[in-house]
Amino acid sequence: MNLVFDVLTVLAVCAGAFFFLAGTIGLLRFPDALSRLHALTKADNLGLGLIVLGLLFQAEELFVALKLIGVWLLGLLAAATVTQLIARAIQPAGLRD
Amino acid sequence: MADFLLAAAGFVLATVALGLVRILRGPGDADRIMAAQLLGTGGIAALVLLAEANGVPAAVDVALVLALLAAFVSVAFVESVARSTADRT
Amino acid sequence: MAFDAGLAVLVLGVASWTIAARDTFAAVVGFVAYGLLLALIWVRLAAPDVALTEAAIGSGLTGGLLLGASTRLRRTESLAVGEKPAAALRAATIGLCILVSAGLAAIILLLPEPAPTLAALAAANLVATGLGNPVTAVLMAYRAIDTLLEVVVLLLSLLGVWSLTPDHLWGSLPSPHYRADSYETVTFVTQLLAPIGILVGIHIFWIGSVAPGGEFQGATILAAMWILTMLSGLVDAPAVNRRWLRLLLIIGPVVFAAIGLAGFAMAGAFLAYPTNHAKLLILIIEVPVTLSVAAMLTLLVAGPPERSSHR
Amino acid sequence: MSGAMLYGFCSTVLVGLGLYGLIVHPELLRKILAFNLVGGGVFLLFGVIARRGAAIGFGGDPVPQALVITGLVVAFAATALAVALLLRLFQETGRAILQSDKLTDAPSDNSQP
Repeated sequence: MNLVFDVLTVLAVCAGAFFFLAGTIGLLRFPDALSRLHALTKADNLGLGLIVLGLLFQAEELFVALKLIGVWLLGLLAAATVTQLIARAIQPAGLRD
Repeated sequence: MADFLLAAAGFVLATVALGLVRILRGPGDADRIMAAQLLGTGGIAALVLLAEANGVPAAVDVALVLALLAAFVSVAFVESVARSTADRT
Repeated sequence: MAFDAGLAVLVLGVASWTIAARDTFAAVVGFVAYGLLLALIWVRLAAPDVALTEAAIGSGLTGGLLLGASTRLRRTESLAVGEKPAAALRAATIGLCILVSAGLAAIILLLPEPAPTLAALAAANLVATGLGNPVTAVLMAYRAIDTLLEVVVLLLSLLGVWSLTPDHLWGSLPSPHYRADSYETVTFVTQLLAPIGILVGIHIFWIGSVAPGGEFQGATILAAMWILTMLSGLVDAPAVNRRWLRLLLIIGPVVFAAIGLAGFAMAGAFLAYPTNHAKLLILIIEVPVTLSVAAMLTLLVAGPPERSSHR
Repeated sequence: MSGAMLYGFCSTVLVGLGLYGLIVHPELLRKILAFNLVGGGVFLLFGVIARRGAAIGFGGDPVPQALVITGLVVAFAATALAVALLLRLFQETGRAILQSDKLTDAPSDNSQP
């Protein structure tokens, strides 16, 4: 059983790391701010989410697992806020509201 | 397992560090905030990985605090950028 | 090891950027990143208590404070262009800094072997305090006087900030990043985040007796949540002459000092705790201190009073 | 070389870098920022000394760790006071930089006017 969990951890963490890589490349290479924003959200939501998922298989206590999920939810909240606010800020002034 | 998790933490950190080039290049404040946000998320991911790899469960608490304050700093960021653009116009 | 080397290089790179950046705002962004990386290093150095403090105060609260200041001063930046010191002076400064770094490096190389440590002593007396976290034991029992003075330093610096108020505005409201119209997104996030944050703050404070955490870390999180509600315009900053605010500010240091003085009667010395009751007394000190410190940190970020009426 | 020693040398370079910024930058906010950078370096030095004192199951000597926690809080208090002073100076004079006495080159020194 442990081996199965370990394999699942490795898979999920690798997938998470991949999304961080993808997000960073997008942030560096995409031409305009809005599409860079799009790339960023992939790293934030999926990258962190998959890594947390992978670590959940290793968690020994329920409380630790809950805290890990809490970390991800807070990360999501921060990311969603920033994305929303940045998207508004970079909109041309005439289009706002 | 610990070695793998440590390597993963290093990989994530190295990747988001690359993203820091955006802070250097800008061009706008929006890009700088994005790069900082990416580093924040990457730092949180590295912390939870370190917690498991080093066997320091308290590092999950650090990640929790960091995630909380990341949200706080992001709001402060955006508010201050909005303020300075409002000042200029 | 490779991880440590990479982290060290990264932190040096971010620090250089903070110094070299042309734009102050960008430098502050770099500083927040610097704090985050330092928190990671503290975990690697097996000091999760410090990592928590660094993440909360060193990166989060200081970052928020400096961000606010950098936006206010943005217009003055262009004036600084002609004020760069001459090349000769800069070269001399570089020499001086290398000398200082080399001196410190020499000290590190010459550190005594084996390293002196108080860990054994701290552990031996841990049972008497009833605590499980040695760092909290140092802060609240062995070196409690330092912690009492630290709270007093916070209070004094708040008095210093308040004393910068122009005469006619005394007793009015501080203005943290004041905005008349807030985005509804910010309001929403605050309403969602503040209750969670307060819960996490209390959690971090409470586990401080047995695990990494404690009053200063908990208080910082509470302060950050209070500032967030002010930023979003949900709650206005309190006027500095409110009686409840003054009470909130001094209750921590007063209770701390009172229990310290009672130590003469109970155990024969200032800030000595009688055996068997140490943990209870420490808790009685910590609760008001946490509340006071949270208020002090919030008001330190808010700054001196600046506007006479509510928005 | 152990990981702790590596961070030790890292901290010495951080102190040097921060000191350079503290002296060279004319803008006062940048000086405050650089001062905090030096602080981070000094605290890290303490952390390395604490790590070397690891014993009897503790990852580090708790006494220097507690000192650093105290130091971080006090550093924040000092930063907040400095920022408040700076903003007041800005309100009063409209300046937030240290100007040299003479407007010609070769600024005499960097001490407070």
